[in-house]
Amino acid sequence: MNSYSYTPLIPLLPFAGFVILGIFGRKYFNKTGGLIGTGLLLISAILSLYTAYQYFFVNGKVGDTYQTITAVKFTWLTFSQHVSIDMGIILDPISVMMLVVVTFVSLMVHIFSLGYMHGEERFATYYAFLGLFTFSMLGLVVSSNLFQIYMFWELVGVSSYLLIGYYFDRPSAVAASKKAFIVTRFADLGFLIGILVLAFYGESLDFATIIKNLSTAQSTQFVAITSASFLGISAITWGLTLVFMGGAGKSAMFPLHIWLPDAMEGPTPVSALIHAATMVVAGVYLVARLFPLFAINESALEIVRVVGVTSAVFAAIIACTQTDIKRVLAYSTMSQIGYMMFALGVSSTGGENGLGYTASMFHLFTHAFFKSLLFLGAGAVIHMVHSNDMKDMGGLRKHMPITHISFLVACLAIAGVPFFSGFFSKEEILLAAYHSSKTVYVLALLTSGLTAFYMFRLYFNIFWNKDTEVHGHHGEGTFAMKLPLILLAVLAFGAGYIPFGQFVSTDGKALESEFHFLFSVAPVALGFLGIAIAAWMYAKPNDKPQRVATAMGGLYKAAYSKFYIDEIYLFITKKIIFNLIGRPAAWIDRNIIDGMMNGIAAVTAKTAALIKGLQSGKVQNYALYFFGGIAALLIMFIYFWRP
Amino acid sequence: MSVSQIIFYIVAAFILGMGILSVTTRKIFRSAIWLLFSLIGIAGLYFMLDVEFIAAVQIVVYVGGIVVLIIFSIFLTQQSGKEMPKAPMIRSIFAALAVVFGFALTYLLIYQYGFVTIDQPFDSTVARIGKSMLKTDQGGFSLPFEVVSILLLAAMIGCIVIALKVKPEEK
Amino acid sequence: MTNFFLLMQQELLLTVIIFILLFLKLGAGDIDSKKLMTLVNVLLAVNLAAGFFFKQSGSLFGDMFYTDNLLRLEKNILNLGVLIISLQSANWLSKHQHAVEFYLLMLSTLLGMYFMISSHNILMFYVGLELASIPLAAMANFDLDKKRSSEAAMKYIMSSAFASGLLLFGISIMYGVTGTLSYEGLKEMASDSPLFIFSFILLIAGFGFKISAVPFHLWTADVYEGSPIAVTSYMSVISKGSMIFVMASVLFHVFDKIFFTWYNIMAVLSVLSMIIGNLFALRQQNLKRFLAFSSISQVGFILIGISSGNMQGATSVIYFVLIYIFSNLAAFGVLSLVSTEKGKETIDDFKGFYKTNPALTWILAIALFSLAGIPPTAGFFGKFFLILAGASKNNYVLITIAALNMVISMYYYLRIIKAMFMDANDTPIEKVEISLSPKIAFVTCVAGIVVTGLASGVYDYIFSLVR
Amino acid sequence: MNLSILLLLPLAFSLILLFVKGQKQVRAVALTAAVAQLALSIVLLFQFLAERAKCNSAFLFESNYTWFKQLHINYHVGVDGISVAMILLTAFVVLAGVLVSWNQEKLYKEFFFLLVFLSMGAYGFFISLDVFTMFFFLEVAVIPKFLLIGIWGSGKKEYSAMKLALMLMAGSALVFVGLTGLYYNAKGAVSFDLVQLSMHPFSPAVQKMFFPFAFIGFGIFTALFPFHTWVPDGHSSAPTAASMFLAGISMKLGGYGCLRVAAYLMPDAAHYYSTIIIVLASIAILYGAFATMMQTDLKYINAYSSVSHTAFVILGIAMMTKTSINGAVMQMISHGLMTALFFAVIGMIYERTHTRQVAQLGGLLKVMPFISSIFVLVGLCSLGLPGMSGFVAEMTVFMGSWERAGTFYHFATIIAAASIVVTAVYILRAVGSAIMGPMKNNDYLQLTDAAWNEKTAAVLLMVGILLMGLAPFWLNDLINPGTEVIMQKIGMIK
Amino acid sequence: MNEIPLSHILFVSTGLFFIGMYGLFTRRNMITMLMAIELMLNSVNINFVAFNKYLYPEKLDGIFFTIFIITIAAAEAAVAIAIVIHLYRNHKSIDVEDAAEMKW
Repeated sequence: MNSYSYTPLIPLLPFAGFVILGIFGRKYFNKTGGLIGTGLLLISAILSLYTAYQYFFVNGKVGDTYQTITAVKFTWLTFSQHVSIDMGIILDPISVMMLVVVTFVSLMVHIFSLGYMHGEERFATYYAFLGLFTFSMLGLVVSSNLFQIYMFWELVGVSSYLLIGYYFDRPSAVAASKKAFIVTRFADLGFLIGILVLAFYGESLDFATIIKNLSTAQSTQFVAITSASFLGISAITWGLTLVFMGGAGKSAMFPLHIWLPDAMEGPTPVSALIHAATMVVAGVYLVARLFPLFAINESALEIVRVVGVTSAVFAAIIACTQTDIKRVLAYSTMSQIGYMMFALGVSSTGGENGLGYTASMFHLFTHAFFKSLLFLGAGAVIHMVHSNDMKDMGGLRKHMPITHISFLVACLAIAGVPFFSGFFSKEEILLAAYHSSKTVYVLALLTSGLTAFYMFRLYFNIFWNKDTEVHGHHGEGTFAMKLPLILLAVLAFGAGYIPFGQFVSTDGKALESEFHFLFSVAPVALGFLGIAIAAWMYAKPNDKPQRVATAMGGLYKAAYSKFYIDEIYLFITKKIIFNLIGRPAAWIDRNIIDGMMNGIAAVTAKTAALIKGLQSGKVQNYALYFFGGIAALLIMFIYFWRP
Repeated sequence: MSVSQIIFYIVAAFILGMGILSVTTRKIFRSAIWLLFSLIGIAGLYFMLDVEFIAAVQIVVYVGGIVVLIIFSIFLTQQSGKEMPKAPMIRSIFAALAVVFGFALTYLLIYQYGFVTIDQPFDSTVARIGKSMLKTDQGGFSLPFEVVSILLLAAMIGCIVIALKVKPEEK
Repeated sequence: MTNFFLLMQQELLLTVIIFILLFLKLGAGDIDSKKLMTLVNVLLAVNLAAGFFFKQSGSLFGDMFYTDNLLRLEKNILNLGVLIISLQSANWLSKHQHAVEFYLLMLSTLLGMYFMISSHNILMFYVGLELASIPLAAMANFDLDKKRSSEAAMKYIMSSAFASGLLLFGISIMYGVTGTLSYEGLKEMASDSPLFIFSFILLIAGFGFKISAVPFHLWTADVYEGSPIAVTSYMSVISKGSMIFVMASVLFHVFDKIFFTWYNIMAVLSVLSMIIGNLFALRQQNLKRFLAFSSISQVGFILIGISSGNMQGATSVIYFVLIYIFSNLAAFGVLSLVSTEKGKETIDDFKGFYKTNPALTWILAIALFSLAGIPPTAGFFGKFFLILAGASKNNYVLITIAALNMVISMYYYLRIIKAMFMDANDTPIEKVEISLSPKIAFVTCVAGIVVTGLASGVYDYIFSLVR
Repeated sequence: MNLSILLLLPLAFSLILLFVKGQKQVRAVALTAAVAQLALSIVLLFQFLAERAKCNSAFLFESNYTWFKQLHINYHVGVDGISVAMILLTAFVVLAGVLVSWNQEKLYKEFFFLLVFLSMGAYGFFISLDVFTMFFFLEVAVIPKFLLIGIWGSGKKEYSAMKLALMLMAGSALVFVGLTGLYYNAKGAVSFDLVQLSMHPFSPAVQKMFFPFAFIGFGIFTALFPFHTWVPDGHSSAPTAASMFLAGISMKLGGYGCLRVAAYLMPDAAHYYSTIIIVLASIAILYGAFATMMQTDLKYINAYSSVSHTAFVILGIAMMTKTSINGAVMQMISHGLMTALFFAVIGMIYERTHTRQVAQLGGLLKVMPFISSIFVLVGLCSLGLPGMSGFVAEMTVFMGSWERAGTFYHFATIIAAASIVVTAVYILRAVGSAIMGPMKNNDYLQLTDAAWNEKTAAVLLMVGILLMGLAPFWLNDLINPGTEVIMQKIGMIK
Repeated sequence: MNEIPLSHILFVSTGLFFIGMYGLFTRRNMITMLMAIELMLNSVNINFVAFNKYLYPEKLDGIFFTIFIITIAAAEAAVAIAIVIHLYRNHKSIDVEDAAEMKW
């Protein structure tokens, strides 16, 4: 037994919340459900922080290396001698870091929702779902087993589904929840097959064993997986790519991103929690978890890199044109996750080479705070104006000062303005990219400029620009809503000062990242340029946006329409899958296969009708047939069938 | 060719010819008469085969019994002079085909089998027949004899039930 | 002499019954039909019981007559069937003015069957056969005022005469080839020569006529439909059953030398019977006619059992006939009640039958399930064992065809079930009162259907008797 | 424990039912019967576990009586872990079925009689160690189904009932031929006894000849493509309890038979034919899922999805690795619970709204939260949500299938796995428009949520689902020795 | 008398048998059908007698068979004629084509 045996409580407390509120909430705790959920999560968060403290500062290190500690583990389902699903909790730098992030952000969202969701009919249910999500996400991050991660992966998907569809009587919410689930499910199919491939060759589902087996160059498993190939691509590439497909789906990477903007149909705090800070980074986390394997397979890593950078740029461009503030944030999330992804893609293992890895995790960390802050802020705004569209907003700085300030902090952080958290993590990523690939670096730089632009476009549109009538019946919101904003704002500013490399690196040893002043000039300058353009265009009401949009022509229109990806998907699903596969399958089943069965019956009936003439009712005919039968038997058995 | 052979062929031709006439003529009464002749011919054949008892039975039962019965029933049911309707053409054709084919096949098989006759005196005197008829052990036929009597009884009852005119129920 | 009485005990008793009836008819004039029937039923029951008492085997009349425990059992089975029919037809007979004659005829045919079963000589067989069929034609005509009944009788007597003509021709050739009429002699002389096969096939055709195997079956449906229902059930179970017994023992014991010939013939006939019987049964509306075709297809299954040519097959055949008697008579019994009381015979009439007559519906349903071969009714065991016996010759094509035919037959049996249980009907058949004697018959049948299968003792008992 | 009690108990109760009068009494007896069965099967489970710890034989609680001595037919019963699991499943589903049909008014006596009688058939099938008895019970179950559908069903019930009965009969006809082949061709044994037969191997030629009969025959029961068309019609026309039984248990008879008779006794042939079976199963999985996607009637949705889901059982068996066979068994149990619950819920909805058309429903979550939540949950189970039985079973099948090395097998596995996406599509579509979304008919506002009996039934099955989903190791332990015995036979071939 | 070959007698009997059969197939009057049947039975009788005399003269099996056939034929004819007469009396027709009410 080790000193971490209490850790199962961290995920299980929210789960208990889910069970209690899910079964009894509606009847007994509809008012108090929020407090129960928040209270349980508070304990969970404290335990996480305690764990982090214990791990990072007390006993996580052996020598100068952070160890992987297996806190709990038991066999859940045995497949074969080596392969089994184990339920376990492992603690290593990234999982501990994620524990903190998840519990903290979740706690903030819980608190915020106390105000935001107050008076909802299914208030307790909402908290039940939140509890389920937190449980799943925590289970995911501490997984010790590839299949365990897949299970929790599915569970977060479901909780996301339930939360997006929380307003179940809105058709759009239902559609969005469906879309989110199905798209990620499709990606998970890849993940599942990837697991099968890796488990088949790795002869285990346990992370440690699988990594050991497959990354030891001379091991039989390694030889097997690298020599086996399908379509000329080695099995390990297939496996990792497919696993990454799962990650890309959940992290809304191009081209599996289409569900994320729609997912904004859910309650805004949910978006903050799931679709900004935690679940969507699961893909990144997954790649990081399997990073030792990715690191030895350049092809897979290449895919990670390309997908990451594409998503980053692509989403940033779209974000510049959207008017729904939550959608802007959604695209921004996608773009930032793209950052994290390609940061992993440009990394490799060991010391300085692992900079990308550290940077990615760092960005994940900081992003969690400022992005959830942005969402919560947006939530507060929406709460105020009852609209998602920035055209309905403007000049809100006077009405909601705390929101305004915290939102600004978050914008500055994401834009990479020096001294804010985003600056530090982003610089590291750019540095890593610079060392690895110039193309990626350039695109990343461009994205960072765009990011600054669209964030401030958002900011100015909401808080400056024209003045709007506000039905200020409930001001800026309750204390419960303000507190998380303030706390998160503090972190959005300060999280960057944590010496992240000390704790998280590919090999567990501290990574000293030095700061290059000259290197950061370009991104910072671009960032400021973006802010300036945004200010020029949007600080005051004017017609410049229109003019620019017209000037951009097709590009603007394409970006505004999200590059028609949704339409393509729609075409594939509705026209091809439904019309060319589903409908024919159903038709074939009813008409051909079932028709065969009915046909047999019909043929029998037809034959019966055809031969009815034999029984003509005329006794002489009967005699004739009688004799005919005898004659046939005679011929048959005298001349042909002599035994 | 001996006389008896010649007589046999004449009798044979007579039997078959009368038979054919009997089944083809359109006048029902004539048909009965041709049948009668044919049966008498068969009785003649039995005489030639030295089975006088059977010949006698043939005359008594068939000629004296069945044919008379038939003729009576013809009188009961029909005006004798009327021509009988013809069978449907298709059935006649098939019947003819079937019969010709069946005859050919049967006779071919019988012919090919090549029965080997043995030259042994054949004692079919009435005495022997009578003794066998009532013997209860090996070679006796008393059991079928008794059973046939029940059959005749049953047939009689059946005929009575069916052919008796139903009297209207008195209520 | 005691030997004579013991060996022929069943036949003698039956003859005595016949004569008692005859004298009653002649002496007492009009007897109360209720009393008469009670008397006959009691006598039949006595005969049935007596059949279980004596266990002697041996031959009489210079090997014309042979009996052993198996044959006794077979006769008893038939006797049981006749008793059930007699009980069931109480309603019909009590209205009929020729009840005594009916019994006289029926019992003479039964006597004929006894002799046929016990025959050890082909002449005896022929005499028994005719005794079993000629009065039957008269019985078919017993609905004297119905044209259909006369038509049925005419068809039956014509077909039967034609069939026996062919049979006799076959027997005469067989006599010519072998020179003997006794089974012992035939067994010795049986050969593969074409002429013998010729005569043998004619003999089979004669058998086939009686058991209505395709293609010798065409008279069946018309005669069944037209005859009074008691006669129909008598023909379809007793007359047919007796011939099956004879067929089995003759083929197994007399013609065992040419097994491979008749094995194939049986296979062909069985396939034809199953298929044709089923195809025709599919389209029937009249239940009597329907049961006629269904019985044709049942014969197909029996022929599979016969084709096995071993003890298992013989046992299964006898076992199946017993079950078949119970199931078919249960079905006919219901039909008889409804038809006599309400004059309804078609499937459409039976729509919604369950609403008004649940008990009768269940009886009919159980009977049909048994006919279809569905567990836990005895029919399942019967069919299973028949086909199992057939499979002992590794003829799996035949087995497969049989199995698939069970599916087709399932359809038409279920069609009636469906009509009774599921179809809506504004004017269902009203409630039918069941008097005591049909009740006894039904209880016997249903008990037979349930017990004969599940209690393995019956099968084992038959098996122990089979030679 | 004497296994015959499992037969006698339902039999006794069904006979009692015949003599009881009045709806209340009848259903009380039926409920008692179902509860007693459940209690009995739980007792069986624990006794089995205790007994197994002590003794190391393939089948426990064996009893063997001669039935038809001359034909070497025995009444031979015994259980291993797999059968115990199936018996438990049956008991669960039957109890839930009785509860769901609590308010049965039309011909209630016959209804419960048939239901209880059916359960006897299922128990008999699962405990049989003699193939004849097994076949006997397989067929015993056909007619009650026909009557249940035809009398109490809805829609084109007569047609469906007939189709079901005929196709199942065709299946058992094929099984029958297979069995007769086994009977005569075992080397040195003329017997129907499963244990005997397994000790006397058949020659490969014999196996190749009779395996298709047995496998397709049982396969029809378990909706083997392309012989599955009785499933949609039969399930959708059946009354709720009958659908539950049909999909929950009856289809499992086939799977169990495929495993226990076809594959176990004829391993060579199973290997020989595995390719084609895998192809059929993969087609059925994906094709069934796509066909489901286009259905508009809730019962059809579930029925078609059953086609897809039970094909996993076939796939698992055909892949012939230990894990895949474990998975097949798990899938049987999982699908049994899940689909029974699904039908139960659909029945509840139908009873209230009188429609099963997805397009006419909507927003039910608002008025009947319990029923709707169960619907959503079971839907999630169906699409393989971790923590519920469906996930465990499907994943075990996938893992097991993937263990079979070879591109073909891997490809088949991928096709099968692809169904999880399609499943998600149809389940979410159904949930999305029937349960969620705006209320389409204001009359629905008056509807009430589940009554106590319905709640009990749903919770009962839900407990089963969750038990299996959360603690699969337990089930795995139960069935594992059983599959090991089977694997010893199948595995020898390689 | 043995100079007549057996096969020639058999020719007569076989011929007679099929003549009778033809009559049975084609005659529409029931009484004539009966007559045809009598012809068939007679042919069988000839067979029996001839076989007995030519091949197995030591026993009288064939002769007896003939006797029984003749008896039974009489009984059969009687019942048949009774049925025919009943038909005629009640339905005024003894044409077989008219007696085909039940079919299919």
